[in-house]
Formats: sequence, structure tokens, C-alpha cells
Amino acid sequence: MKEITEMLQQVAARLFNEGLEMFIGYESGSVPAKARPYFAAVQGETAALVFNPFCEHNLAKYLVRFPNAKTAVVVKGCDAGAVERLVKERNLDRTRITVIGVPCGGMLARERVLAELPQDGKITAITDRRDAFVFQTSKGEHVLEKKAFLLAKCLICTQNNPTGVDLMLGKEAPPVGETGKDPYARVKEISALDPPARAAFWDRLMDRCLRCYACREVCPACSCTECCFEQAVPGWQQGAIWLSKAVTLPDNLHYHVIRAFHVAGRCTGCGECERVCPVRIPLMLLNRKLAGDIDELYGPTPPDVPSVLCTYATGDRDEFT
Amino acid sequence: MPRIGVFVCWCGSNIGGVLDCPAIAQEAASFPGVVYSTEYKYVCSDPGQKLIVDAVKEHRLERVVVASCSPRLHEETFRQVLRRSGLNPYFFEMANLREHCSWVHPDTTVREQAQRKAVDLVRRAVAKAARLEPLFPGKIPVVRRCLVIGGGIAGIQTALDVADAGLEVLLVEREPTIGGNMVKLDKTFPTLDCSACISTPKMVAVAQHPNIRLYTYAQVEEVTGYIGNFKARIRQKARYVDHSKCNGCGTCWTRCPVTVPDDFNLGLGERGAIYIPFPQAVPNKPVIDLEHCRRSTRGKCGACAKLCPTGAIDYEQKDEFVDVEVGAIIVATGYGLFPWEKVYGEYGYGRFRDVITGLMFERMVNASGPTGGKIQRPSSGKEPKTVVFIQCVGSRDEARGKEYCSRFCCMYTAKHAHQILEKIPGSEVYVFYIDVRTFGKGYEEFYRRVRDEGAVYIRGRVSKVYQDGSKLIVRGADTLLGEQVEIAADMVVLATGAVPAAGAADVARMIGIPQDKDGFFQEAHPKLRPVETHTGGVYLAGTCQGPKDIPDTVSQASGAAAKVCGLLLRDELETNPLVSKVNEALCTGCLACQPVCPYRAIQPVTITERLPGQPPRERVVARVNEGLCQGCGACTVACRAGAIDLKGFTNKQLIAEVDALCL
Amino acid sequence: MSVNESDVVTTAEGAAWEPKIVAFLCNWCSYAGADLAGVSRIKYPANVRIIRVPCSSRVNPQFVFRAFERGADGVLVAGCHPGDCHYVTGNYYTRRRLTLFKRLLEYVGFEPERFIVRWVSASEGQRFAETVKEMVDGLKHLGPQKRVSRV
Amino acid sequence: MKIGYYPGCSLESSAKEYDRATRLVARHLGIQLYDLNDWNCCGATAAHSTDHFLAAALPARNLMIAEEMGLNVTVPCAACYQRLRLAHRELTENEATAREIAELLGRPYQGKVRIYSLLETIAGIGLDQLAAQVVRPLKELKVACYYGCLLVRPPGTGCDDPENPRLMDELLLAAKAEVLDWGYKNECCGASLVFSERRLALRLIRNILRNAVDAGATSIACACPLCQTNLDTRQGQVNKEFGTSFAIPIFYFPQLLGLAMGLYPQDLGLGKHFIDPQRAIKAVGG
Repeated sequence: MKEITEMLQQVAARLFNEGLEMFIGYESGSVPAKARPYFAAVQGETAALVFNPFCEHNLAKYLVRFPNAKTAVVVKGCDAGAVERLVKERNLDRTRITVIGVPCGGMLARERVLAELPQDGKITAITDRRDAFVFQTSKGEHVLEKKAFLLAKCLICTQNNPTGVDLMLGKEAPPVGETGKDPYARVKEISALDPPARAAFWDRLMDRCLRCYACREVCPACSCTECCFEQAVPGWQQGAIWLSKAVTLPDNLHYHVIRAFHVAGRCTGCGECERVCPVRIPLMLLNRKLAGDIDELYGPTPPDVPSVLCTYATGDRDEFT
Repeated sequence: MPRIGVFVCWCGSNIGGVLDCPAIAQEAASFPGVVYSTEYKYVCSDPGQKLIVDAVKEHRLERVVVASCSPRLHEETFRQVLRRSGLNPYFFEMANLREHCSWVHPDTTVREQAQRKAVDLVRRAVAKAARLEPLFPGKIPVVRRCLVIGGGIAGIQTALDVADAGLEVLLVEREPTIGGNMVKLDKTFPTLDCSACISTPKMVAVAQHPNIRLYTYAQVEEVTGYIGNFKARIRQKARYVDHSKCNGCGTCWTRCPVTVPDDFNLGLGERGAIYIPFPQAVPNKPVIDLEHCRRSTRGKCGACAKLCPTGAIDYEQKDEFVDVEVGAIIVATGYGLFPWEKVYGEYGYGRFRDVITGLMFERMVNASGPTGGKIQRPSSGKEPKTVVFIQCVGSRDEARGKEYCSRFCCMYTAKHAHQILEKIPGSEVYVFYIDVRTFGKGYEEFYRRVRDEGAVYIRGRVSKVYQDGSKLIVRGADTLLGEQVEIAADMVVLATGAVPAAGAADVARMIGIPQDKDGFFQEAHPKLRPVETHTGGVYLAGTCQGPKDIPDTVSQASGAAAKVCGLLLRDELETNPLVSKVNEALCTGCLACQPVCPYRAIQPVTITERLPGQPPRERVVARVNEGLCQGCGACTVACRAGAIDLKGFTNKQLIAEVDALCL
Repeated sequence: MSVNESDVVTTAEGAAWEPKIVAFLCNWCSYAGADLAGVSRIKYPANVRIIRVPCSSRVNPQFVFRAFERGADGVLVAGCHPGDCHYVTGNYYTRRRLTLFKRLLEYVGFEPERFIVRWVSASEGQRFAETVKEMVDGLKHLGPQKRVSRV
Repeated sequence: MKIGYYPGCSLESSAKEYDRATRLVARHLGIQLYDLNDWNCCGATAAHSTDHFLAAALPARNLMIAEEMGLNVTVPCAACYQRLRLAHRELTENEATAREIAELLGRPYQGKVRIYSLLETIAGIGLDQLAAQVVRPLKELKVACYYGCLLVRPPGTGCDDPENPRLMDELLLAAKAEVLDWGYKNECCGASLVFSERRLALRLIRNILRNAVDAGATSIACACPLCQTNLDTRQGQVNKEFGTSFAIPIFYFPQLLGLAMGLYPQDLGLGKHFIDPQRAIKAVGG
């Protein structure tokens, strides 16, 4: 991990020399086993950049905040699609952005790692040894098997080396996801329930939504200027009010179903919505359901089409006859 | 909240006999915004309409709801009433109490339910009415010029009709001459008048008409714009002959040393590398086929240039482009023949020279054709004594050809049979057919006459044609006798079906009109709008829309011309106001809406956005061309940002309707 | 589908409960088809309330959810048969959108009978009537939609 | 090339020479034929015209054997070829039949076997390859290639264009024979009708012979045991019935290919003909 971190710092320094105005990467968090997004605006700030198995955030969405600056961003394999999506939908000017790819050996589930490491040990170095991460701490060495410690999304990952980047750092990482693991396994389980049981499953989850909209804010496919759930003009002449802001089960369900449908065929599968949810709603189960259906019904969408719903084939499966 | 008036119609006993109209009116009076509510026997009648006009005045109504029949029937009627009342005609909404309620729920057992449903339907209409906005049809100027693509008989007829009405016409034909397929024919059924004699005068009329500009050997390459305001780019292919200098003397084409199989005669004759397709060609000036010209294949010759008395030959000529503006387009690209050689092995895949198509027969029997009108076997030049005709080659064959009937083959086969029997004494004619379809005036009579003349009609298919010495053995089934028949023929003529002309798909894509499953251009309605397309300002004439004979083609061509005159003789066009609009503040410019629009009405534009406290920023947004938009609303749902709304069916209105119905 | 005595739900007033169906019909085919059912006097249950839209592709999935929230027991969307759309291609988009949306609705626990999409041409008055009958039967079997209804 | 070989019953009896020529030519061309273990009747005529199920089940067993051996299969007999192809189609497209047959035979058929006619198999090594093996060009041989009906029909199942098959023509052209275009390539030879409708069958045979001779043929090549038998053994009866005087030898096409490759005529079973082929063989220097 050390060499990637060093390369990042060097590259950032070089880019600033070449006129870069903003570098979006990661720095170490204020607590152990944590990283956080980091915004370097000048040459002198590049030394704080790091890359380690806690850099789980997808930084792509931050690019939208700097529409006029020459910006560089660090992406993992699962983040690259987000940049592509944002560019495709004209949210970003690709010519102003330098996309820096890093090979990813998988991201670790922080809680499990902390439980494994000695409480007062300080992490001094992390090495990726293909099947495991080796932690050097002040209390000695700890080998953490990836199979047991990676985030669930990393265990079904098929693309841990980013594509479409301007600059790729380090060597290509070996595959991380477990072979033969069905990404739709959980979706299938839920689909197999009878309707009342399915309803109960979702009601229990949707009931705890706070409508904080974090899932929307972080989503690289949610890039509307103004979200349709918040378009409100006072007075009776207002535009359409799609949805009440009340935090009730029907409204929460409405919000999440429609949001999933909004990003259908556009979701890049980065899983950020799920990561940021403060009440741990497994939102990717909705996105994955749609992705699976799209794959089954329509196959891959041609690259020149904005999304699967903006095209058709006369021979599309017809379930309505 | 606007002031709404509700008028519940009895429609005599149609509604009033089932529903309690006074009760509905009474309940409607309590709906939000309703200031006046009444019922009447026939609201659509003159006194009924007057009732509305008066009530609007008296009660200062701002929106009108009529609860009566289907809006598909009377929406326009009542909009006119609103216009007369001084209201915007789009301040009107209907509740369909007749087709959707009283007529389908007449039983006394469900009376209460029906009554409740009627009230719900009126509540919906009132909820929508309260949210109606005034709409104004846009005005767009019209370019008084018409582009006709294709110079066959359809294009010729339509061009002449439009031009005679005083409008300018640009007629574009890709071949060196106009005339199309019709001018290749010998005689026309059932009258047996000479095809060239009736079509060449029209060709000349086109060339001489002061309102028609003719582009032959030219192709339309690009079409943009919309009804009343199209822009088109025409490629004038290089002819290597300067037609402004050429006087058509004919020295060059009679002296060209090259001989090439002649496509006008379907390979039955020959022409030079510099040629006119046939003696009555319009324009009667040659083009050089550079692919075969000896000067370009061998680097030397130049005979035509040396011989030309006016110095019109120009080997260096280049393709030229002409950009034109037109208000309407008539597509008349015609038909081609089904490529039977690729499919029908039982007829020999084109290996046997004496198996010919009907169109080849036309050239052969034509006095100005390659054989001077003599019917002869291509293999030997001898006169055939026994001729077999096979009908439905490519047509009515789901398995290998086309499912549809090509319509004119039965009749031209009957004509060919007649011509053989007339010209070759002692000849025998056999016709294999599935059904004989004689749909036109005088057609059945003609067919009967040909049978009486001795043509033997055999109902059945041919399973095999093979060469046996100098004869062609035709084996088929006579399904009426239930027997196999074998005929030793000298010549076999195939009634090859019609398919869209080569390049039809490119034309469809270029103009943005749909094709049907067989590639013919799709008319807007199969019965009631047969010459219009779904694209405003684009019309169809002739066989590009589907197989048809000459009278039908000419009728449709004149029909298309009438439509164009109706369009272009106005000063301005009113656009349908029920179109999409983009809220540019919400639009993110993702353009997901663009591919969804079947009319190519959505285009990106760059706007400069000024937000408080920020420098002006250029941004791409979608914009709807109201001239092109037909108001389907597909884009409104494709737009995830909710930035596109459809006037007359807005999100707000539809949500209000849902809410009102569910109350 | 037959309804057992025990399945019959009654309202507070004691009358037999009747499902409420909101139907979005495209102007050119399905609305005309419903008109034809009327002109042909084909009887069908009075449970359906029709909203006219120019094309089935105008139907935003949010309208469907909205109807359920407002207490609809079932929602019907009907349009021209694929290939016959008045607007040429509109219903092809409808088909994709609503296939995915219907599957999503079922995935989050809605019974398949709640949301129906049908192709009904202007000549298929009978088919429209049958569709309504089928839906009413199915919904009576399921009972009222209370899950997201706020009424 | 390794491929399963399904000779079928005819090639064990009346058409032994077809079998012999096939094996020799295959060996010469480097095609390794593996006889299917314990193969059974393909079900032609007797079974397929009376029992739909048996018509699929009999060839199905052979396909299963090939599948177990992990081989595709080549079939010299036109009737066997058609039965196997149709059974394969039935088994892969009709689930109910497939299930029933799997139950009957105690194993399922996966549908992995590809069935080739002998024409396709030999053409598969490449016409250039074939031409390179020719030591005795068949220059003097004016041959009409006769495909019959079963090899190319029904459309979509046959090994070549049903209306104008070309495969045999190409093979014999590679052997430098003079291949004639004629009208009866794919006509019916009367098959077993010769027993029940003798006159009709003889007329069909007469037509084929006449058309070939009229086209200038001095020999006919075929790829079906029954066609060969009918055309060869019935020429005398045809002559008697119609007052004709046909004497045209009927070869199996691998016999001709073998000749071109320089193999001995007797090894190719050329002594078994009713109509003496000696003149034709001599003409090509055999």
C-alpha cells in the first residue's frame, strides 16, 4: 500500500506543477482504520494523500462541485463507472478532469478489523498479500484473510482494476471477488418469498428510513439540478408535487422505489447509497434487482445510448400480452 | 382558484336513462372551484351550446367542464364553443359519462355503483380543469416550395399537380431520366393503351413546366427541419456532360465504342458508356458511365469529346451540392422487383436464360425495346411457342418471399398472356396461379377475355423448372384436378412481386419516416390518412407506400398534391399547442429524452446561465421544436429530472386527476 | 376466478367492498377501445376510473404509485399493441419501463394482480371489458390495498 | 480428423461397396472413422412411416452412443442421415419427446452431436486438400451428380441447398471430372415404391436416366444406397418396359474419388455393379 500512496503524492505534485487546481483523494481518518475524502488545492497539501483498504468512498460525485476547476480524482475499479456516467450525462467536462486509477485489493470492513486488532495497537503499515492484508502494528503482525474481512460488495466484485482512466498507478491487482459467487443470490432469495412476506421484509426496512437523502446525495447517477422530490413552489399554482415529505412508510417506499427506478440502467453499482445510509437499509438490493432484470431482459446497452430505457428492440420480451 | 362551470348532459336517454344527471350536477356544485353546475338534455345541440356561452358570460366562468360523451367525439366541438364565449379553447375538459359509464353499466343492479363512478369521473374532470393553462397554437411561416423525391409516374403526377396550383416544385430523380418503371412498360392493362404514349407527354410537361425544377441523376442526401420549413441537400451527380451546352444531337451516343449491358432494358439490350436510357428520355441529354468509359478504363479514347459539336463533354466534372428550402416533401420512390434469383431454386436461381421476369417481358414486347417488339427466347432468339407464366413469385409466400399480395401481377400476367396469344399464332400459354385477383374497373372483364382467347389457367404452384435439351420443363400441381402437370415450355415468365425500391431504408432514415414490416413507408392511417406520414409535412405517393397499379398510384399522387397545396397555400401554419416543453432550469442536459422522440423534435442547445453570485456559465439543455413535436409525452417520462412536461397533460394535472379519482 | 363467500370483504357500512381501479388509457388505441366497448354496449364492472393520456409512454411510474397511495386497489395501464403505436415507437418505451417497474413493484411486495399493463387496440372493446373483469376478480380475491394507502 | 461413423444396415449388405469405398477414401484423406459401438437401425421407412415415437427413439439411441463417445457422426446413407438429423431436431426442440425417450433409453441426450453427411465430411477437409490427392484426374468422365431427395430435404435439415445442391459437384470437380448441370439432381428415384408401384417407380427411374443421358452424362454419381440400387439394378427393366437402351454405370461418389486418388478399382468394390462400369473406368485410365 505504501508504494501506491507514494505514487499518488508524486503524481499529485507533478499535476499541480502542470496547472492542476484541485486534487480529490483520500487521507487518513482521525480514528484508526479509517480514511476520508481529501481535497488538495495547492502543491503543499499533497503529502497527506494516502491509499489503503479503508478508502471505500467513491470520490466521483465530488467532481460536480468543481465545475470550472482543473481537477484530478482518484478512482478504484468500482468508482470508474461513476465518472463515466457523470461525463456521459454532461455533468462533467471530461477535458478538465484527470482520472487517476488505483489497483484495488478490496476494501475492509472496519468493525471486523478493529475487533481483530489489539485495542491499543497502532497500525504502522498495511501490505496486500493477495489473499490477505498484513497489518503491522505496534503490537506485532496480524494477517487478515480477505475472505473473512472484506466488505460484502468486494466479495462479488468483478472489476477491481479501473478502466477509462488517464493514469494508472501501480501494477494491475489480481481478482478480488470470490469466483462462482452469484451477485444476485440475495435478490433471488427475496424474490422467492410470497408477496406478503416480501412486503413485510421491505416494510420493516423502509419504516426506519429517516429521509435524510444521503443515498441520493452520494449517488453518481443522481445528478439532477433539483431533485423532483424537492421541487416545491409555494402557493396553489406550484408545479407537480410528486411526493409528500412526511416520513411515513408509504412515502418512504415511494421514495426508494422511484429512486431505484430513476437510476435503473444508470446505476454504476458502486454501492455508495448503501454505505452512507445511517440506518443501514440495504439499498443495493433494489438496484441489483433492476440490474439483474435489465441484464436478463435486454442485455448490455449500446454505448451510444443514454440508458436502457432510452432505447428498445421490437422483439423485447413482452410480459403484457 | 379559477371559476369552473359544469354541464352534465343527458344525451337524451343515453346517459339520462341510466344516471341521475341532476344529482350529478348537484354533487359537482360542491367540488372545489365549481361556481356553476347544471344539466341539460343535449349539451352538444345548438341550445346546449348557447347554454354554455350564456353561462360563461353570466357566471364569469373561467373553465368549462362538460360531462357527456367521449372527448374523441366532441372535444373539438366544445373547444369552439369556448372560443365563441371568449375563453381560451383549451380551458375545457370533458368527462365521459356515456361510453365509459351509462352504456357499459346499464343494469339496475349496479345503478348505485355507476352513479358513484359518474360522480368520480366529473370530479376528475373538474380537478384537471382547475389546473388547465391557456394554450396558444404557435404560428410558423411556410416555405411555398415542395420537394418531390422520385420521378416515376407518381412523382411526375404529383409534381405537375402541385406546380399547376402555382407552387414551386423541385423534382429529384436518381436515374438519368424521369419516367420510372411505367415508361418501361409496353401496354397498360386493361385498356391496352401504350404506356409510353401516355407517360412521355407527362414527362415532357414536367421538363417544360415553369414551376418545376428538375434534378435528374441526383439524390437527396440530407433533410432537416420540420413541416413548412425543411432544408434539404441535393447531390447532383457528375454527368460528365455539361447539359447547359449539350443540345442532345445524339452524335456521341451513337458513336461510343463501348457496349455495356443496358440496365434500362434489364440486361436484354446494350448501350454505350455515354448514353441516354431510351429515346424519349427526359432530359434528352446523355450521361457518361465512367465505370465503363474507355477513356477512364484504358486512359485513352475521348471519341465523344472529339465528336461533340458544342464541346459539352467534361471528363473533369465533379458532383455538386444544392441546398434548398422547402415547405413540404412528397416521397415517391417507387418499387423494385423481388430478388427471386436468390431465393427460388425451383425456378433455377436465374441459371436458365429463358426464365425471365415480367418486366423483362415488357421490354421485350415493347416496340422500342431491345428486340424491337419481337418476343423471343433470350437463349436462341427464336420465337417461343409455349410460354408458362408463374404467378406470385416472392409475393404471398411467407416462407421465402413476402406475405403480402403485390396486387398488379395478376393483371400484367393476363396482359402478357394476351400479347403472346395475339402476336404468336398457334402459341400456347399456361398460367400457374394461387388466386386471380382482378380488383379494378374493367379488370375482371379483361381476365375473362384472355381466358377466352385460350390462356390456360392452372391453379397451383410450380415445384420445379429444369432445362431438358432446348426445352424448359415446368412441373407443377393442378390443385383443382389434383394432378401433377408437366409442361415443356420455350419460355417461363415469372410474375415477380414488388418490394420497396433499393435505398428506401436510407430515405426513411434520412427523412425520419417509419417503414412497415416489409420496408414500405408507413402511412399515418391505413384508411383515413393514406397519403400522410407521421411526420408533419411529409407525404407519400405511389408504390413506395405499398404495391399498387397505375390508376391507384396516380390517384394517390394527386391526393398527396392536394395535401401539399392545402398546406402550402396558407400563409402560416398553426402548430398543435399540446406539445412538450423543457424547464431549462431543471434540465441537466443529459439528453436521455432525445433518442426517445420519434419525431427528432428534441435538440441540444447551449444556453448561458446566470445564477446569483456566480459567473455566467454555458450549459447544454434540451429544447423541443414545437413544429416537430406531436405531443406523445414519451420524453416527459424519459426525463428523470422532471424537467419536461407535456402541455395539456401536465404532471400536475395528471396527479390531480389521480387524486380526484381516488377520493 | 370465483370468489368464496368468506373472501367477501365488507365496508364499515356493511355493503360489499368493491375494488377501485385507476386506468391510464392511451388516446388512440385503448381509450378508443374503451369507447368501443361503450358503443357496443359491452358490460363490465363499474370499478374502473379512466384517465386519458396521449400515449402509454406518457405514464410516469410515479402516477401508478401515487394512485396506490391514494387508495387505489389496482392500476391499469393500456396502450396500443407494440408496433401499432400512433406515435410510432412510444409503447416500445412503455413496455421496457413498465416491465421493469412492474417487476420492481412485485419485488417490494405488491401482488402481481395490483398492477396490470395490457395492449388494447381501438377495435378491442371486448378485450378492454375482459381486462377490467379479470382485474376486478383478481382484486376481489386479494382484498383492499392497504399497504401504502393513506385513506 | 476424428469422427464417428454410422454405416447403417445397407452398407453392411447391398451397399457393401459404398462402405468399402468410404473407409478407403477416408483413410486416404486422413479422416479417422470410429464405428459407433453397437449401433442399431436408424428406423428408416419401416419405423418412421408407422410410428412417430419409434422414428425418433431408434436414431436417438445412436446419437446417445455418439455423444458418449464424444464424437460427431458422419453418415454415408442418405436415409440414415435424414433420420438422425430429424431425430436430433426432435430431441432438441420437443421437450416432451426428449423426456419420454430419455426415460425409455435410460439416459438423456444433451444435443451435442453434430450429424454430417459423408459429402460434408469429405468437403470439410478442404477442396484443395482433396485436389492435392488426385493422381488420376477423371478428365474423361462425364458425370451427372445425383443427390436424390433425402440428402437435401426437408429444407433446413438437408446438407445442401434443396433446389440446387452443389457439394458432390464440387468434390468431383476437385477430382477433375467433367460435372454436368442437369435437371434431375434432386428428383425421387422411386425408392421402395419399386415393390408396390413398379411401373410408377420405373418411370421415375427412366426420367432420371434419360435426363442424365440427354445432358451428355456417361455415368451417374450418387450418395445413397437405395438410389444406387434402383438406378443400377433396374436399368434392364426400364429398357424392357419403355423400349430404351440405357447402360449407364451408377457410382457411389467415394468410388470415383478413390479412382481419382489412384486406388484399385476392385478395392473400391467396382466389381459389384449390374451395369458394367469398365468402360467408364477405362476412360479415366483406371
